[in-house]
Amino acid sequence: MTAPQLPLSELEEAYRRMLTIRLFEDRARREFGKGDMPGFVHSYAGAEAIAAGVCAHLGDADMITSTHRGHGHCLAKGVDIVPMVAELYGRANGLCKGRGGSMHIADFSKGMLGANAIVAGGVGIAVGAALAARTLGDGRVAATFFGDGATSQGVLHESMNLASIWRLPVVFVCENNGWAESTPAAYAVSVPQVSVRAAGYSMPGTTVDASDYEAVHEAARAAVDRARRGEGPSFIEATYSRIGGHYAGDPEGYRSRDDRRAARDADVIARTAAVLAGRGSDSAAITAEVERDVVARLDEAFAAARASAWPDAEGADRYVYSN
Amino acid sequence: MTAPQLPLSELEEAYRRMLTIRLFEDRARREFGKGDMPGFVHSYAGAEAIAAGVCAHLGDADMITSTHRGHGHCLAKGVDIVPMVAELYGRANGLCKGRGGSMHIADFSKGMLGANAIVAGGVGIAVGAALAARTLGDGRVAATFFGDGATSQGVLHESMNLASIWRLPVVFVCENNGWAESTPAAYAVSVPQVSVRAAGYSMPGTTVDASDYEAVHEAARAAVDRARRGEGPSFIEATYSRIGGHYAGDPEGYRSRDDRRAARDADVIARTAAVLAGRGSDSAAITAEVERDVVARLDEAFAAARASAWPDAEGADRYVYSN
Amino acid sequence: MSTATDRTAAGAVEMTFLDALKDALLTCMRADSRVVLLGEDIAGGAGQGAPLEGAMGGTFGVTKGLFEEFGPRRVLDTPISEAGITAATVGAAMAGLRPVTDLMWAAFAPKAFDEIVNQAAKMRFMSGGQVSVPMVLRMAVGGGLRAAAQHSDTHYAMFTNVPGLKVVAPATPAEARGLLMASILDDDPVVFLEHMALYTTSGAVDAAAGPMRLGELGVLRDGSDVTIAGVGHSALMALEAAAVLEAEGISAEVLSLRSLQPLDLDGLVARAGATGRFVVVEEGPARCSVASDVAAQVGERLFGALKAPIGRVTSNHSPVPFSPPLEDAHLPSVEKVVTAAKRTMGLG
Amino acid sequence: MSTATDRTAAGAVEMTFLDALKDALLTCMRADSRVVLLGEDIAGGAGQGAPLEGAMGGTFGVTKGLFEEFGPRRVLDTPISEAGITAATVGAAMAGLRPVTDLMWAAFAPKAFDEIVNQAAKMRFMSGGQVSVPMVLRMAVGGGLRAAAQHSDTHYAMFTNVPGLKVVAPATPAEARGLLMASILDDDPVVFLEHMALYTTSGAVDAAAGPMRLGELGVLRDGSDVTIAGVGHSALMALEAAAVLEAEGISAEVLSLRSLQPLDLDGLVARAGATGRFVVVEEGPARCSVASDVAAQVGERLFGALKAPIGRVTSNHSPVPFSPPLEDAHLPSVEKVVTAAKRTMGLG
Ligand SMILES: Cc1ncc(C[n+]2csc(CCOP(=O)(O)OP(=O)(O)O)c2C)c(N)n1
Ligand SMILES: Cc1ncc(C[n+]2csc(CCOP(=O)(O)OP(=O)(O)O)c2C)c(N)n1
Ligand SMILES: [Mg+2]
Ligand SMILES: [Mg+2]
Repeated sequence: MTAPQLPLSELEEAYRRMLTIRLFEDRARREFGKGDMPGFVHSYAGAEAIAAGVCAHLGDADMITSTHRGHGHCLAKGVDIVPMVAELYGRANGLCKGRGGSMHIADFSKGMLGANAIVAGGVGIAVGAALAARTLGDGRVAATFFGDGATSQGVLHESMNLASIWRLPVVFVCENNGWAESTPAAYAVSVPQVSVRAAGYSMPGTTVDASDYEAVHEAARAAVDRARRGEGPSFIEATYSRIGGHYAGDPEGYRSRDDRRAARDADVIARTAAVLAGRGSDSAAITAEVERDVVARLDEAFAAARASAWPDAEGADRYVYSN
Repeated sequence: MTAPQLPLSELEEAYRRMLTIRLFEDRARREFGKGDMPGFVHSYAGAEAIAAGVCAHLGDADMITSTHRGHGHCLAKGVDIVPMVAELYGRANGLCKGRGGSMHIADFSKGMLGANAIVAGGVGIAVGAALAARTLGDGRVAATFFGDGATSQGVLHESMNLASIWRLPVVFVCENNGWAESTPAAYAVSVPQVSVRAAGYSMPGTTVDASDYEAVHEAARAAVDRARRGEGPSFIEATYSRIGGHYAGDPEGYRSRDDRRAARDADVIARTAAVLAGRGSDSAAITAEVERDVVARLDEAFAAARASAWPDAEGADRYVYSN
Repeated sequence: MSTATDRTAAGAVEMTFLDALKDALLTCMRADSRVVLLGEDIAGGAGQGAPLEGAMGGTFGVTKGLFEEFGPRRVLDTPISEAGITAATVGAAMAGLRPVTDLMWAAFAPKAFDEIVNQAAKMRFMSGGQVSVPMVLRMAVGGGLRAAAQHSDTHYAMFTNVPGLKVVAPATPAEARGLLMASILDDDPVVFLEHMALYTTSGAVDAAAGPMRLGELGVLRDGSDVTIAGVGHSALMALEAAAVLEAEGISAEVLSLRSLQPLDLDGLVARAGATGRFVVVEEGPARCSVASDVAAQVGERLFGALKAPIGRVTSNHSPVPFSPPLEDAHLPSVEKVVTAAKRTMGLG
Repeated sequence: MSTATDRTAAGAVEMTFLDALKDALLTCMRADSRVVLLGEDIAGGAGQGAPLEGAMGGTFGVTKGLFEEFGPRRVLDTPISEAGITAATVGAAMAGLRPVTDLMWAAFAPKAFDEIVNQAAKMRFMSGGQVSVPMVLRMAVGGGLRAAAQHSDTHYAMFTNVPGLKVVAPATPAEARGLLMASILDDDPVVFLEHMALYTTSGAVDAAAGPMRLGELGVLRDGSDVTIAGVGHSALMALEAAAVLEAEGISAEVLSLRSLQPLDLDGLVARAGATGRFVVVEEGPARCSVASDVAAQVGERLFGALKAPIGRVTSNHSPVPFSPPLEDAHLPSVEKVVTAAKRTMGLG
């Protein structure tokens, strides 16, 4: 099934968004290497089409749950870069006031219900969010992103069953990069295409190549429309190749050279630029413009974050209870 | 697919075993009503063909894990009635020395690794037992019984995936009676035939009618043979109709009269007797003989249990640790 | 059995613990349409074609009849998916509902511990206060039914060990009603633990009263010689023990540790300090128990001021046995409480 | 950092905590072919086509190299299925293996709590002693890495609250080796908790020594004014505190609470009784903690014999924050231990 072509301006817009994510992630990884960013950072590079393609169909009121690899989901959902970076540095003006960091980054004002450091931790939360939407009848839709590794978590199975029997407005999005840390999906996942499992829950399942933005966009459109119509959940498996290791600094010694080369070859940024150029768009100019703009914003955000105040140690146990 | 006919003597033997289970369960339910049996009792009546048909292919060294509805599994695996009944009464000479009761009844000498009061609790244990068998290379096979309600537990999904990627000698046996306490499978299970899910783990899945002993026997034969050959796990869904409520004493007010009538109509004992008679066996005589024999053993076992000593209260916390 | 309460008002009526819980649910559901119920068998076949009277309405019948009033969008039977429904409860609470989820028996709660410990309890904190998680997890706890090892845990201590959770364990019908209302109105995740032996107990309840406050002690009986604090059902056991002690001339004050987190430590210290003798009773394993937690905290504050070591009465540090004589020996008992109290008096 | 041990033998060599763990695994696997390892990324891509040197061998590298010697039947990477692999561990142990399973971080253990609490811990008891469950669950615990709320729990107290589990938390390389061997040889399920800050610490280890006994205290330092007992990494913090205290003229004895269950209560009582002052340090939430458990038990036994209230130093009763100044304020610290110890001396 080939997805229909998007209007050129829409694909350009998607390209801008994906490139922004890539620039953010490349920068974050570089800055992390300097040693003053606390904790861990997992890069979304390579997966940009998934967050961008799904969130293209969502508004601020719609809700997403994310993973340990959550920056791309934030950016696709419209979260502001400055408080994002401040959170990565654990500062008082970060999105989570320094309590969360990269693995718990969240912006509820944008319907970004949080990165989650428990593999598959966000899946059931999205199902609950969809239950709230259905109960309140407010038309909201939820989407949940999770990796191929997360498909081995029982709660995913339970959540898909719940979403199906209650016909909840939720989209399950498996970001299959073929690896869970050092463990290949080919070893750990007992079925060649994870989307096959959707049939076990009477929901549509499809596998798309996430180096093809339009394919993701179209699969997401169908799933979000279905959810919005009240017809229930869908399952999308989007395959991509992990760029830059499991975490920033991962030597990836367990991964063959060929597999790493494949990641570069399948890069959605280059591919989308080529598609745009092939359709007559001046993608080089767009690239230059986005780079100029985003790099400037990143310069500012990283400088600001480093200069920002730390949270007050006296308040280490604030926000545990509401009262 | 119709199962091949079994040799008459084999079907007669199976009938004897199933009738023994039925007589045990009817008696246990009746005795429970007298009020001196502690705890809860869940009857296996109606499901006899499943335990009997699966365990027909297993020896003492092979291992099974069971559910809260475990008496039938014990009897099919060759466990002795006298210490079984003593355990139901919590006596010192019970299989578990009174520590377990009906919901934890176990006989490791017979490869009966325990009833389990956690729904789906035995499933992963059977996978581990199969892992031990594969690792030790001793040719043992494991089978795990669980209900339709248990299919909603995430650990079943995780266990099926593990068994598949490691090609473990284990058979997953779903005893689908259409109910989980008061909750219909039609409501709680998001797929009409649970066996469809087997495809999501690259393992064979089949659904059989458990009022047809030969159908269960044949499906189990294929699955146990496959396991024994080292080709990995299988999934069998065996449908039956629950007789006598979720637990002894359940008024089943949530269940329609029609559904309860269906249970009686589909009864495997009557059906097997009819099949035997149709093939020229004197099933009435067999019935009479088994009844005489088993009732005598039950009389003895229940009387003995009631007369047996209680465990010593001083030893309430024995068997917690090995040393 | 009729039990004392600390809030007998003029308009009080006699009510069972079970009815008090149902009344709290009814009151909150009528007042706020965001309150929804989830759980295995809580509608119990209601709406599935069979006659409504026959529906289960939860294992003990607490939610029976609610489906009729509130329908399938607010009273949801669930599959047997403790992890999945708890995660959904968290998500629903984050997205605008105030769900009350029945996990049946606390012994099944470990199935959902990741969702309870890592999601429900931490979400507010990790988000820097962006979101609240107003949810209640109800569950039946405890032994005595000969339900054996996998159906008899209380898990009082495990839940209290989790920062971010509030933990409530009522002892009387009045506490059941007042605290369940408070739990539903609270913006934080509350684990609400109902001891199975209590459902059929009855007591005076002011059916017009509002919610109780979390974080307070219940005073079930005044006394001057020794202070006995019990968790849930153990508080009633302490009351019975107090009656036995009275017959021997010992005056025991009895407290219900109805709010385990937040805990009214100041109140405990004041009362135990006044009598100078303190016994704490909890049905649950001995190690890292609520009993040891309370004893350590009270003991520190009253160092040098107590007349005897603090008595701790818990279950054995063992799984719960099936056989009646074993289970009876395993659990706390009136006799054990009496013995512990007398020991603080230098007797026995 | 080199740390003291209580068992420096003639043949001792300097070894890191990580190498001591690896040595214990190697020794046990060579001695008994029933010992198998399971866990996410414990082979870490070994045997998957890429060069072996690049394999992960566990999050911290403890199992690196074992795949080469023992192959895919004894060193098994697993999918991310904590519940499933723990259940499989229980079943494998019941059916003849002696599995050692790595759950990665203790913060993920709640995913497997049903299997730990309801199956592993209760199986022997429920079967009336018919079966043993000889398994070890290894996991990395604790804060300091800025790993935030979902990667920093210790869960010392939760595990110790579970009857049927043995719970071990070594502080030194010698303890790591001796206790991991003992845990593998033990017939009961053992939860083996490795604090992340310890992996790179080193100390003297007798590489020819046999297993240590579970149920003993480690004596890391003698002292006469105050007894400080710490769990795992907190014991090293106590050692540092002792050095600070020494400079102020206070002599502190330091104990490693390396076996949380069974616990050497008699040993603790004897030592705390000798100094008359006792401080217990645990990284973990304050409520229902190991610290309060030990304080309650020791406090009861030494009622009237202690010169000061028992000091408890724990983490805040809060999830673990990400930001460095917040996490530092949240965790126990040398300074907090020093303060608590001085308070028992009537200082500060
Ligand atoms: C419950 C749990 N188990 C294990 C981990 C450790 N862990 C973090 S990311 C990861 C791999 C996840 O793989 P996948 O879901 O494919 O996501 P990816 O990293 O490839 O995007 C693991 C095992 C965790 N964070 N949570
Ligand atoms: C983890 C867990 N959740 C809930 C229960 C309560 N419970 C006991 S049996 C049962 C229904 C099981 O249904 P099914 O698996 O279909 O087995 P059946 O009783 O029909 O044989 C439930 C919900 C339990 N024992 N364990
Ligand atoms: Mg992946
Ligand atoms: Mg069923």
